[in-house]
Amino acid sequence: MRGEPVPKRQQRPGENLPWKPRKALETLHAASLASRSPRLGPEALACSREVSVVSFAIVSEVSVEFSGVSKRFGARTALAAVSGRLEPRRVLIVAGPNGAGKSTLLNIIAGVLRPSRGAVAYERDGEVLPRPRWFECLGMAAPDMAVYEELSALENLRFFARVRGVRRSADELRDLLDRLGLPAREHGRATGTYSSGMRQRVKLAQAVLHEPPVLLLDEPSSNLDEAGHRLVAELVAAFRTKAAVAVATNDPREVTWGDARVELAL
Amino acid sequence: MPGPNSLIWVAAVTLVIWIGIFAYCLALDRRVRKLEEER
Amino acid sequence: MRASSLLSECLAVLSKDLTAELRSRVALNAVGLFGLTTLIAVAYQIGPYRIQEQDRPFLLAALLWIILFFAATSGLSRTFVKEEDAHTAKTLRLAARPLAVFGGKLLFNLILLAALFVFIVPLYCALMGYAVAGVPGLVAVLAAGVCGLAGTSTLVAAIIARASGSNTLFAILSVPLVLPLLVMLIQGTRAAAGAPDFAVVLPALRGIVSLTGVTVVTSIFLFPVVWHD
Amino acid sequence: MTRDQVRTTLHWLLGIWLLAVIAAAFFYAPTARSFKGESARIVFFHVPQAWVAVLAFCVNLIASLRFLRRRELLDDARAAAAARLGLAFSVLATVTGSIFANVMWNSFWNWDPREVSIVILLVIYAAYFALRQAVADDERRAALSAAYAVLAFVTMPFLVFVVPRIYWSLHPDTIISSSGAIKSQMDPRMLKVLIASLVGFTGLFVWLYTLEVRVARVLSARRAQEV
Repeated sequence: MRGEPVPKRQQRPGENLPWKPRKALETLHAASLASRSPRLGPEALACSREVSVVSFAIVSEVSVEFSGVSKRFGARTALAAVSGRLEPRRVLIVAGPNGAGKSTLLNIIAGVLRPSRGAVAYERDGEVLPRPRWFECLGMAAPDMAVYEELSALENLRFFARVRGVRRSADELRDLLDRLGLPAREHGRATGTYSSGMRQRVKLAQAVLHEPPVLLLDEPSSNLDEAGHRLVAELVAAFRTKAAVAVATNDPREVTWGDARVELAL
Repeated sequence: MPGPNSLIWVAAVTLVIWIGIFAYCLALDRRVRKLEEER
Repeated sequence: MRASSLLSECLAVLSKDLTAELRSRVALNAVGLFGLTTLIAVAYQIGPYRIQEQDRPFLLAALLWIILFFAATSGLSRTFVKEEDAHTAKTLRLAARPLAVFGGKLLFNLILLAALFVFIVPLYCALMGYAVAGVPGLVAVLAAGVCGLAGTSTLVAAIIARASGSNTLFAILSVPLVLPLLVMLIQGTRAAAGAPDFAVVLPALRGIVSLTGVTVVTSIFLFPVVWHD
Repeated sequence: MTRDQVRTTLHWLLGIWLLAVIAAAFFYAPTARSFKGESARIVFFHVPQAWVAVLAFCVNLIASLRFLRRRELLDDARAAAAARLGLAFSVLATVTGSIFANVMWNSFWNWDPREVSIVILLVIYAAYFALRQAVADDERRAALSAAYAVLAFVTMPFLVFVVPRIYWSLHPDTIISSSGAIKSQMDPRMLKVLIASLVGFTGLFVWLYTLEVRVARVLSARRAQEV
């Protein structure tokens, strides 16, 4: 049967590296980041220097190859033979007008949606991952995803950490929420009472919580204010040093982050 | 209770029904064959 | 890589569902109110005296399970439908393994049904004057019923949540699957009410446990197909 | 002999075979002592229809399992075709069953276990099609209805074997046991006609099934061309 139970895996080296010592690395990241990636837009560069970067310790690198991916919904063709590749340490921008199939492509890459034709392949250290194992090395934030409105931001993150099998203490989670610009007094309130911008920050938090080697962001700074947009730029800048990032957007500021670009036509 | 002559009557009705179904299936079969030839 | 085991992930999903449910009480209200209103309507009309003595065992057992089954169907599909409607299903799909989600939701349905049974059954026995000779037998049948109903309807709830999510579709799809279970449960309840010793309940229990086992094992293999596209 | 010529000869053979079965059912087969009146001959049509309904359910299961493994929409079309025929034949089986029950036990419905399992099979088919109507996307509809078909098939044995045995202990005093018992003490000529009818109806099912699958294949080929 296709849904066979997932096989036991061996422990990944340095899986639960203690979070604390990496703080020392942060400032080092900020400095090295500023010098190494000239293509980042000027204001992204400015902000990454004085604000501490989201620290991370992604150990294994995952690359994603999608070739000839097309998707039909009944008569309508949402995607026609799109190909591309997600490389570690590179940002891929998926651009195109509304309705061009940006979200559909990202859903197919994430394995949530099955392509009508074409194939998506995840490769980690030379070994091709089967589809049920993709979601472990994947972090995603998209408009059609939501967090649990009855639970508070902290409870949401604790749930996603537990269910992903990642050990995070309460103050690490609070630390992550602070970095994403969620004021401390909000952490305890149910997300249902949050504004859309604050909910978007919790969504971004659950996407980066387990330090995924692949990060998929679909219109990450939708309903975010200016400070929020800078935080997302900083998040992408931090992740691009180790992970493969794909950003679906048509916001001109975000398009400048990309090393490569996939243009989708209507 | 149904006597022998009504038995013939019921048998006749059943035969007619079966012949109708059979003819309809044959016609369907011919139309599908025409469709397949177009491919 | 997974540092945690499947069980702790199931418990994570379960505790999330429980906290969310205790705060919003969507399924609890549906199940509790539906059960209570049907019980009151039945008890008011029939009450302890209006059924003749010889057909009390059949009628009371059947009525009990009719109330419990329809109260259950009004709330059992909520847990999945709410995930799909609130768009949290996609986040969960990207965070958890399908089996962990199935385990968590199954345990949630078990607890929901157990709460319903503990609430409705004593009330039913009191209002309908249902003298139960073999209480341990009845408790065993009820427990088997909780497992059976939850086991059968969790996958059906997942299916309809991915379809139109309507409760009527849930009732239509779960009736043919639950029918053999209901017949055996009613037969078990009748036997338990009739005789005090436990052995009288065993044939029905064997049938219920084996049906529930087969259904849960099949659901485990089918759930990833239903949960992911 | 091309495939089409083989197919037409087979169809004509089936046509004549069933004509013979109908004639034999009314004139050749005697009415056994335990049958009351002539109209109980309907058993020659009731039993094959019930058998085809169950056969269609098995074909539906196989097609659904094949879809779950290969994710080909053609398998889903096969499952749906088998389910449609299964629904039609289980309706026919229920109707002829109640006529048969009316003749034998002069009540249209008296909870004979065979009747109960056929009606539940009917309800399962109805639920299967209710589910198929409720899903828009055809890939997801195929997956969900395949999952439901497998789950329903698994609970089927409990319906057919367990429930009637438990149910008998409740009503031991029903007049005659299910039609299964009647079959064994039939006289040989009746048995021959019944078997011939079974073969004929199975042939009819296979013919209708292949027709539907050929139509589905043509349609999917045409849609693939349009992409």
